[in-house]
Amino acid sequence: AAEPNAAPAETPVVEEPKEDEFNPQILFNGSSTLAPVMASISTNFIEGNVTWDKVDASFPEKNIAIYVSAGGSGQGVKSVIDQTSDFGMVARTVKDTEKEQLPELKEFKVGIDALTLGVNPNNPVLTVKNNLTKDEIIKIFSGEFKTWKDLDASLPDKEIIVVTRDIGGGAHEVFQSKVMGDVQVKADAIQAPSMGALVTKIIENEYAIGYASFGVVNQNIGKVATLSVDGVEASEENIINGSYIIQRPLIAIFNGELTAPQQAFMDYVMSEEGLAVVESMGFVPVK
Amino acid sequence: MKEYKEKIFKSLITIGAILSSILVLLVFFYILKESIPFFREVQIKEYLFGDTWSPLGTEKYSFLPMILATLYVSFLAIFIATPLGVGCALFLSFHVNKKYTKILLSFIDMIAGIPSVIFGFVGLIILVKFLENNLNMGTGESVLAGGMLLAVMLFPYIVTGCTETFEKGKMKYYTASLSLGVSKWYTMRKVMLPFAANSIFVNMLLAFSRAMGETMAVMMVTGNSPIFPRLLGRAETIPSLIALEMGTSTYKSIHYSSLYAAGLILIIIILIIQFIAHKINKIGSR
Amino acid sequence: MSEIILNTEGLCVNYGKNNILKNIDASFEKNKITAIIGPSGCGKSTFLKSLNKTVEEYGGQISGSIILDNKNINDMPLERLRNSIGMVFQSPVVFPFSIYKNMTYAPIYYGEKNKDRLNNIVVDNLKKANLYEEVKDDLNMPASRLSGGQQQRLVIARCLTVNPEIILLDEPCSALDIKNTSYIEKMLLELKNEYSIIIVTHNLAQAKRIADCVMYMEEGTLVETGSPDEIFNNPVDARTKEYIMYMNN
Amino acid sequence: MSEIILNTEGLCVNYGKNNILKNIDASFEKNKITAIIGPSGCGKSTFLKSLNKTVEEYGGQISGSIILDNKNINDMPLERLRNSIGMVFQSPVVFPFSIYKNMTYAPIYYGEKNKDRLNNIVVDNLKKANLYEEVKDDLNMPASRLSGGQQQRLVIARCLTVNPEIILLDEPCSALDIKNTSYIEKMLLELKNEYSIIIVTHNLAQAKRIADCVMYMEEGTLVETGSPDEIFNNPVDARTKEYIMYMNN
Amino acid sequence: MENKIKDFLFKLWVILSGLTIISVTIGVFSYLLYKGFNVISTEFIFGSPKGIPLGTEGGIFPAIAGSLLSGLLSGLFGGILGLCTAIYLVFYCENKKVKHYILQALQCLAGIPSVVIGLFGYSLLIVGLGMHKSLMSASITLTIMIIPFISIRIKKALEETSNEQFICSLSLGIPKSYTIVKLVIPNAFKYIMTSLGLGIVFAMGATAPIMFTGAVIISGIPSKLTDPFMALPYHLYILVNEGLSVDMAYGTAFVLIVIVLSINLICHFVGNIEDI
Ligand SMILES: Nc1ncnc2c1ncn2[C@@H]1O[C@H](COP(=O)(O)OP(=O)(O)OP(=O)(O)O)[C@@H](O)[C@H]1O
Ligand SMILES: Nc1ncnc2c1ncn2[C@@H]1O[C@H](COP(=O)(O)OP(=O)(O)OP(=O)(O)O)[C@@H](O)[C@H]1O
Ligand SMILES: [Mg+2]
Ligand SMILES: [Mg+2]
Ligand SMILES: O=P([O-])([O-])[O-]
Repeated sequence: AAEPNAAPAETPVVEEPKEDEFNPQILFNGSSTLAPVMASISTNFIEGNVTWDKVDASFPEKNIAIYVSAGGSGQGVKSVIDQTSDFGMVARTVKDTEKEQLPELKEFKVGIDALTLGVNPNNPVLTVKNNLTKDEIIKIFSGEFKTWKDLDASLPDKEIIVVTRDIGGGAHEVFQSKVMGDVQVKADAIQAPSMGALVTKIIENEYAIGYASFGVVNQNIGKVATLSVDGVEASEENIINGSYIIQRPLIAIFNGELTAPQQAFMDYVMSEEGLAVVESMGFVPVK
Repeated sequence: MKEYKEKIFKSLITIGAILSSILVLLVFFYILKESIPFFREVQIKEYLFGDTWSPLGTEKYSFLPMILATLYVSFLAIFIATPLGVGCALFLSFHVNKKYTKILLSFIDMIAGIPSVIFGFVGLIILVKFLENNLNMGTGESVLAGGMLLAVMLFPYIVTGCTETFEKGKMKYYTASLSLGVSKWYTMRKVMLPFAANSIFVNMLLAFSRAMGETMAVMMVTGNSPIFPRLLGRAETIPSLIALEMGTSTYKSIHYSSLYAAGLILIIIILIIQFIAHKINKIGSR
Repeated sequence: MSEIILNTEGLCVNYGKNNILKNIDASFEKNKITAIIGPSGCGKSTFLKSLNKTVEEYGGQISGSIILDNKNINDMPLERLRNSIGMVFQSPVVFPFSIYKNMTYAPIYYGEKNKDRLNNIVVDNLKKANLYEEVKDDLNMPASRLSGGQQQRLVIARCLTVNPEIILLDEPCSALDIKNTSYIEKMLLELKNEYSIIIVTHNLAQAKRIADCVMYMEEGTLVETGSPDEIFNNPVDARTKEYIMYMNN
Repeated sequence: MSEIILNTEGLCVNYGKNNILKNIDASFEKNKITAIIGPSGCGKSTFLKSLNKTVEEYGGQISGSIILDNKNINDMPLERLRNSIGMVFQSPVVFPFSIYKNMTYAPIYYGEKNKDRLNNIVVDNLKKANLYEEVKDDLNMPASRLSGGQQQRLVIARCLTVNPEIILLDEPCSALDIKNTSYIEKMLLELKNEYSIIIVTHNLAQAKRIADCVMYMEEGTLVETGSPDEIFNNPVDARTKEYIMYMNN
Repeated sequence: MENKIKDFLFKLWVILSGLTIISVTIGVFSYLLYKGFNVISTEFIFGSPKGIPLGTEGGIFPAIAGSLLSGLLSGLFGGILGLCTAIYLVFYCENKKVKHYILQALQCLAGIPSVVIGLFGYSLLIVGLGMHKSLMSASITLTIMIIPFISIRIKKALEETSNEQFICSLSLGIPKSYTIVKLVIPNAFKYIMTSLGLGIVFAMGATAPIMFTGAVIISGIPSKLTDPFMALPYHLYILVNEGLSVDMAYGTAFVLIVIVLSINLICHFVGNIEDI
């Protein structure tokens, strides 16, 4: 009687530990190519549902918190190994050495990114051809062709400015294995620190050529021209059926068993709505 | 009671200082720890005297091109920024109304607050383009572009420090010199510069460590080609190397470890240069 | 009465809106030591600084006229003026290099390049300032290592290198001990054969000892001028009388 | 002979390897003014600074013993010591706050919080230093705006706020004009009724005017001690004689 | 005569370098402000990033809030630690060698690329101490980055306050602590504030240290210290790096620079009120 408020207030507290096990927060980290896509999808998911109980009635009424950050594909794998994020985003295949450290690896292939050969729309090469053979590409990127004239005698005697992504990165790895093989890209190629910088370079310099991400090129329609490879155009169709070979998967990786909310979100990502975002960002969704 | 307070205060201060020092030391320790696998694996003659950086293909790890590029870009920046900065400090201390000096100085100071991403971006759009158009280069990314951009970023470090010293020199010597009938320019040349020599030097050193560590801005304008640097050619500095490849390197691989090793080498270079500079300075001031 | 080398007519000096010197008419004789005395803040230093226009460097404005050798100083180039009127401050300002370079600093500016002549300038003027014997073996030593009294004499010697006609000294001995003070007083008495000397001092005994003529200033005005005997023993003005009193109790 | 308040036995002070003070035995009497004179660099300031151990703040090491009120100063807390021995430097060091805050700076530290008592401390001590009348309406003015002489008196007043027994003054008048000097001398003569005063001065006339006892130092040693009359008119030591000479020519 | 020529050349050098640096400074600021100005709208300042790709429409409010919070937090931590370090070095460190080494280490840290500091923060705080990626862990990492910056500047300011006043206070029987708090710090307050301001600004402009330790591409306004957050430089980095929107990038830069300028102004202002 002396403390009338004390007793009834205690009852709900007892149940709380159960609720605590529900983690309303999901963390993504990794590929800078995939990160904006994932950020857009998660924003849609959060705006559509707000709290978890809207997603599934059995979930508690907690605010959905999905955080995406970008640090590169390597960071994506590293953060899952370190358990500092739930999902890693990787824009290449996961390597065997990495798999060893991820015993319960689950991969979710969200889409495909192709690397198109991009040049400036004013590049005179477009007046003579819209296709490069693999051999020509190798000669351009390895430095055997120094000027555009070496490629075609009718072209001006201007240095070919080769732009690549950083040689440790996922994009370069794909390009190396699918096109260059054992031949090394010339050492004095410009290494752009990001796809954005690579495309900016192509937009700014008439004589530049580089492998631009399909997605980023699609976001800059009109500012970048693309060339076919061995007669195959980098179109959605050719990418899906695999005839355009310079492509890489965009995957989310996870180690262990997904919790219910994590599963719910990944279901959303792989749904029509989620894949629509992948497509609208210029990448090729996996249907 | 009072003694007590003094002790508490002293302990708090000491704890704060120790905490900062520990954090700093931990950074060094961390870099060392992560780079050890690399030094175990790779020979010194390869990483210091080789000529190829190709961590994935042929697995060649030579830091030499990057070391040279880092030094080249930083020295270039210092050699551009110091004369301009010292001149500007003289200009502000002796040639500009005091009121404006303060305002101008705080603006120059604020250059240090502009994020380097912005600098890199502007450098790419304006500076690189400018070099491309004016120097008949295929592409403007170059050591020169890096040096020039970095020089701008170093202005505040040099100008602010030197202006403070010149103001002091002005208080001390200015009228005494003018009353001998010499011009104010002669005074600056003959009295102020020798007076400030030491301070100019110290400011240069500070700016130099800053230059060696700058990443984003330099990365966006030097082209990042791991080749031996030339003034109008492309180059890759150590910080750029780390930033470019760290995000994508495979965790715990030699490649990953080599990037920390590059960081360690950067620190060692800074230490060596500071050491040499202090020695030169000591000899000079004798 | 001997020749007048410098005089002021209606000299006023303002710092911004503050009127510091009010209508000063003073004249200084050639080859004499004139001492200016007065309470702190009365404008002695300002007066001295206006004579070679350094006051303008501190932001003061001069009006009225100052006549040097029958020429208005506004009509001569600043360099010429400061050449003719040397100045020494209370605390000696030696430049941060060697004794030798301190001494050649101004001559080199005026175009002297010949080594021998430069050497002569250094030696002669150091001798005049009674400093040569003490430093002749260490001319390349940084001047800042000299003692206070030596620095003060160096500064005086340095001001002689520009061949001034007049030397202004602002409390040159106040930071010095009695031994050094006595050196400098002796030196000034010798120098007055070649130069005209104007000295500000708050040491009345010093004024008495060395001055040929004493001026008493108060609140920006020149109250009284006279020989030391007149000023210290028979001051005309009541204000002078009151000030002098402090010396004697 | 009156009571001795402070004395040193075999006092030596070193700066690193330089031995500045050599074996000084001196004693100071209560309620007297003791003046220390000597050529520049002989160690007068160092001697003064060693008495309240501030010399250690400059990196000096003290050996030998200093006895205050029959107690070795090494046995008392630093605070107590510096409380008992106040110090005033050549150029007045006012703190960059108002006059009032300069005066209450130390009392507040010692725990005085009562407004009225603080006011009393301020007023009483400013009065003792002969400054109150001049500043009573401007107690909240920044102290740096006071004239040199006023600042010097403020600093003395401030040092009285900690109730010292002894006041050390290092050339307190050398930057002042004669009027202010005379104020301060008058003040010291009044203060000696309550405090014991030790003053370093290079103004021998001043020593003569106010001191009860004069000490002559040279090259780190105490050469001679005596009444002003003895020292200035009948010095025993040849070195003293030579130094005194400068005053009289 | 020859001196006239030398004087003239010297004068040319001084005036030209003065004008060059001043015009470059003004040029950089006005270019950025001009380019960004068109993007500014209430929606841009008070909205969240929208559109596909994210950030091409909408605003940057969560990033503004995140940057201000992380800036203030790291300013707070960095200010305290920097001040302690500076006071220790100037007034308490008796061992010259220790002092030298601490200084040397601090200067060296200033030369470590900020990516490495970011990775260090990640390893120590997130992996080692198990903190979440959050405002807190990012602020601590930024603190590590700005400690040398702040403490070297404050040390300089403390050294310049008059040694005479310090000793004079000691000779009143007052211990170091009280003297430092009541005399030295108020005296150097202005410099401490401006150093702090520059430190905060430096922290707010850094991308790499927060990239691994707390910044995310999209979030709301952080409500707890343990929430991840958006930050202006990181937002800018994503916009520029993935080539999402150059216009929005300039707009973000505009806001960032306005904040930088305001923080500096505020610090100058606060520094000046106190010294009455
Ligand atoms: N740069 C300046 N700006 C404004 N006022 C000044 C300046 N210099 C001096 N004054 C003022 O001019 C007046 C005269 O100063 P001055 O230095 O000439 O006095 P003084 O007679 O030399 O005093 P002291 O014996 O203390 O040297 C003082 O009231 C001072 O406040
Ligand atoms: N901090 C210091 N470090 C090293 N040597 C010092 C220091 N302070 C003073 N000295 C030396 O101690 C000696 C005595 O100095 P001190 O200041 O006591 O002389 P002084 O008699 O007061 O001279 P003055 O009349 O010029 O003030 C000088 O030779 C000086 O060079
Ligand atoms: Mg004066
Ligand atoms: Mg002394
Ligand atoms: O960041 P990446 O997508 O290039 O791995």
